[in-house]
Amino acid sequence: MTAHDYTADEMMSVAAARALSGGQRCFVGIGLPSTAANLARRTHAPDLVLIYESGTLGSKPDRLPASIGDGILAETADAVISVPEVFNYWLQPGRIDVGFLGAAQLDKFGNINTTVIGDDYANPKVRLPGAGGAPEIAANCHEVYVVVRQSKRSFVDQVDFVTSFGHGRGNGERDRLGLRGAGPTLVITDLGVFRPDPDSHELVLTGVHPGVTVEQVREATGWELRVADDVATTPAPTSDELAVLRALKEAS
Amino acid sequence: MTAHDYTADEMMSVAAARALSGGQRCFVGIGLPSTAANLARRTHAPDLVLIYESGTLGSKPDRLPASIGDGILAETADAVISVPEVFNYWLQPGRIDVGFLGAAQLDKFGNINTTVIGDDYANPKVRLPGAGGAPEIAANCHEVYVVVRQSKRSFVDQVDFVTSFGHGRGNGERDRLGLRGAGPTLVITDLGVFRPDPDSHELVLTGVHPGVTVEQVREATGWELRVADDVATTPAPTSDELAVLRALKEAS
Amino acid sequence: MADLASLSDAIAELVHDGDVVALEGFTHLIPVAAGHEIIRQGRRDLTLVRMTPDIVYDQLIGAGCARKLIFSWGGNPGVGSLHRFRDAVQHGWPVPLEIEEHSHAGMANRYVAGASGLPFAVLRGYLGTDLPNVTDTIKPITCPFTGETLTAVPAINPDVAIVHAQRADRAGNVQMWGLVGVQKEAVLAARGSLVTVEEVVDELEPVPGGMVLPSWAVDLVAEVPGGAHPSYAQGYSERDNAYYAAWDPISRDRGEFERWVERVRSGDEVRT
Amino acid sequence: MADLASLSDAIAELVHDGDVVALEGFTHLIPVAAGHEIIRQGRRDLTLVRMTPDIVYDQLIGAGCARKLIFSWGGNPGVGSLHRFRDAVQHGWPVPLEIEEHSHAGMANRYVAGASGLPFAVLRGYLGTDLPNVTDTIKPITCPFTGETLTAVPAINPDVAIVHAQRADRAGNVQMWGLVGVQKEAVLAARGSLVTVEEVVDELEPVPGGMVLPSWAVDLVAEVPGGAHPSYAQGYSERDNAYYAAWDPISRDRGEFERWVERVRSGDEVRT
Repeated sequence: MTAHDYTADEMMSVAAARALSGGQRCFVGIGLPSTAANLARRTHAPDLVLIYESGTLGSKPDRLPASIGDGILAETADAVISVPEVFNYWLQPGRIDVGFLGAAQLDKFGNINTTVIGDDYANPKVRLPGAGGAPEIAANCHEVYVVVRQSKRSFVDQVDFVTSFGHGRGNGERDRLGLRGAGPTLVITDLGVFRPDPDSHELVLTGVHPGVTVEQVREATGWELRVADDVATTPAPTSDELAVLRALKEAS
Repeated sequence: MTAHDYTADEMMSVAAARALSGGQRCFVGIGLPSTAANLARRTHAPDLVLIYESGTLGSKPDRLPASIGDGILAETADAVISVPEVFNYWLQPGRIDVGFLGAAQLDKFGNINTTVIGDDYANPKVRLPGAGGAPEIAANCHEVYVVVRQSKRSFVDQVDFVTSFGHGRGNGERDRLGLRGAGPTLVITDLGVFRPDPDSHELVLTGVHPGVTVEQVREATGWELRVADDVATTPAPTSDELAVLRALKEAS
Repeated sequence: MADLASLSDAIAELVHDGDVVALEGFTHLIPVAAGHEIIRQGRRDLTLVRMTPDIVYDQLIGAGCARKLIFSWGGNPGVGSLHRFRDAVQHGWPVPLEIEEHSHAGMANRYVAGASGLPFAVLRGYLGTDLPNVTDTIKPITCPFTGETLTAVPAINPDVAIVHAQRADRAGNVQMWGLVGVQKEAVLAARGSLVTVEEVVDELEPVPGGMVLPSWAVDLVAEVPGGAHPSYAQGYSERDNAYYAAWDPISRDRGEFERWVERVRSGDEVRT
Repeated sequence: MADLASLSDAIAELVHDGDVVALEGFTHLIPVAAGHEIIRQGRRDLTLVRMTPDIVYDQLIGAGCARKLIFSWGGNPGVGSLHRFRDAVQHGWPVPLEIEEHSHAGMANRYVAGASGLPFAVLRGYLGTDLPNVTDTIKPITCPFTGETLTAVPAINPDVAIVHAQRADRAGNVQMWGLVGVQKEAVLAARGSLVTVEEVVDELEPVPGGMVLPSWAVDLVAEVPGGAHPSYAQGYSERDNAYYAAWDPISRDRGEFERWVERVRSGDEVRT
């Protein structure tokens, strides 16, 4: 299979799906995270538990949900509960292993912005949708995976607005705040894979997707990128992964 | 019909039932209050809404429930909800018109004791069941009706333990505490009917059941009883009321 | 007990200029027809409350009905941005829109507090984020037992809550199922409430996952079949994804939007 | 994911001397068989938690399993007092029983806080009563927005919660319906949990009013048909009112009670 057989977005979804393993409880944001989580459940992790903020525990959709409240999420769930309950009884106490989030802007320390682009909240350059469930997903899941298309505009030194706290300004700020979960431990983009340095918590490039150079990643990063000593190359999507991913997308 | 056709308990239940009117939402304690409320619903107040702390809204039992969690309460309800919900969403915000309570001890100001008899909480003369839902029923319903068998031991100057706040030591103490509901506005016993004085909030005898003298009531009251200028005599139970009451009891 | 009313009478009775109004529905059972009726009746200066303002709020905002939005996520789900919302926030068109912004967990708990007759709710939320810097309804609170610091948010008690449900009986008891979002809390938190339903039936058959709001907890019920369109009512309709996509170009263009509003005002807006 | 286990293995694994243990059930679905197994295994020094301790708690207390009871209403519903409970409180027999006493609203909210991962809950409760004078887990708290004073109670997070439900599937997903009391909250608040069920089935058919606890929120499931007797399991059994009445004379007399305990310990106690 050559690089032309799949898109960068497909590689990103496949890489993100692979990060999930069976039996994990995964709080799924809509869009890229939902695509990856559903792909994982339909490939190597059939007993992955998908939780959506619309109030579904254990959804098992056979197509990608069109929205966070797609009827298929309720119809295939083990339990359907109210929105207050999903946040209070299920997310807040730390019952969820992985929070799977997207981002409009992500910074060097894994902080997420989905609120405003620009320095002035009252007069933003771009008004984004806002927080949704993300701040508490980022705070209370055991760990957070972020899936985001990477560019100098989306991958910035410091987000314009901290909608969801990642590692703050690093060096243990998250622990000092008393947040329960480990925060972003993995970031997957259309170019590669990043993990926080264990001490400084700065995101470090640890993997590139096939055909992507470290230089290309650097070009698409808005800060002076640190690169791991060993940069792995992500195995290309298998034909099975691609087939399932495309079938999921086609069905919806 | 003569006085021998019904018992004092039956008179009490009938008098208590009559105090309720159709369409009212009534939070019903088990025992005497439940008997009276069900009698009301089966006679003059068919659209009385019965709410039980086990989590039933609009129960319509055709027999007296044997306990607060009798299956018939759930099976005949408009909605069955969790116990936290019944207290938080339905009782606490003041949605209930009448809280209908019993008492082991009741005092001159309508305070209720269902906790301990005796001055020493740690070494009580008698250990009673405890609060149950009563403190918040007494606090948050628009008004409270108390049904209790009267004796010098149960009708006391000051309860040994305030389980459920009535009017405190009177003279507006309830308002000063900021409690939402009006508190006990009516007490019905096997001897007569009492209402709080509008200013002092001391319970005043306003009615006696047929064949009961004011003197008898005084004898069964543990404080110097105030008697209204006009003491009404409760109309005796009708044969219909008695028939329904007895059928309800027999069925259970 | 809830009275049955027409949608136009219900909106006229319950929604007044300057009111705090919550039309709730978490993607499912969104009371869109009620929103259009508010536009038709020309309400002004509303404070709109909703966890997930989507196109019906974009429409209300674009039509100039709102002066403030209290929310946690605003977008056209699966499509993109709310352009009328952006235009109001960024350019004050057609009128300036003040915003009060929370997270979902915060908004959900604000409704819970409202429904519970409490002035505030406590949660583990907002810590480390910039939201408390821009939203003054987020404050720290200390546990009186452990000394731990948590976050408090104030109750929301709208003047009126509007939700859509599958059905009601003639006495006004309301039944809904599927994703029920925060609808019960919104109705119980509000001083007045309207439920639009797909149909009014003689008897509410119990349904798995069903929830009943007793008649005495609701003010008005209006039979509005398809009243959630383009969202859906499980058991009655499917989500009209094409409508959401079609909204994007209308919403992007003030002229297109104004023509759309004209159609709504004249009653021409085709529902399906 | 929940494992299936026998009742005796489940109690041996989850309940240890000195644990804080909640057997919940609001008249319906009371896990009585599990309580008897705790007596059989001779657990000591338990802190028992329950909103409505009834005869199974009378039995556990009389058998000397408990050193403390946290509760809001203790009685033999429809019959009268719990004499073993009274004997322990008033005469320290067979061992002294410390009590921590709340109202239902307070207890329900303590479980809600426990289930929510919060250290405390807020309610309008206890005002004017003597309960705060005797119970130190009731404290005032001030609303940071309105300045109003309300009441705070601390979370309950038992070491283990035990509840009874109608059924579970083989994966350990639990389904219950009818009066569900505070069972979900108790399980979610606890560090460990056991659900006894009437039956284990291949598939959980949805039921009106049904609630599902996913397998991953439960530790152990034990199939114990009739495990709620003398309480009932809606759809499976009726409440055995005669048993409640028959308990009264046993409970009144230490000798009678000790003979009853002997029968339980030797496994002779007839369940129905």
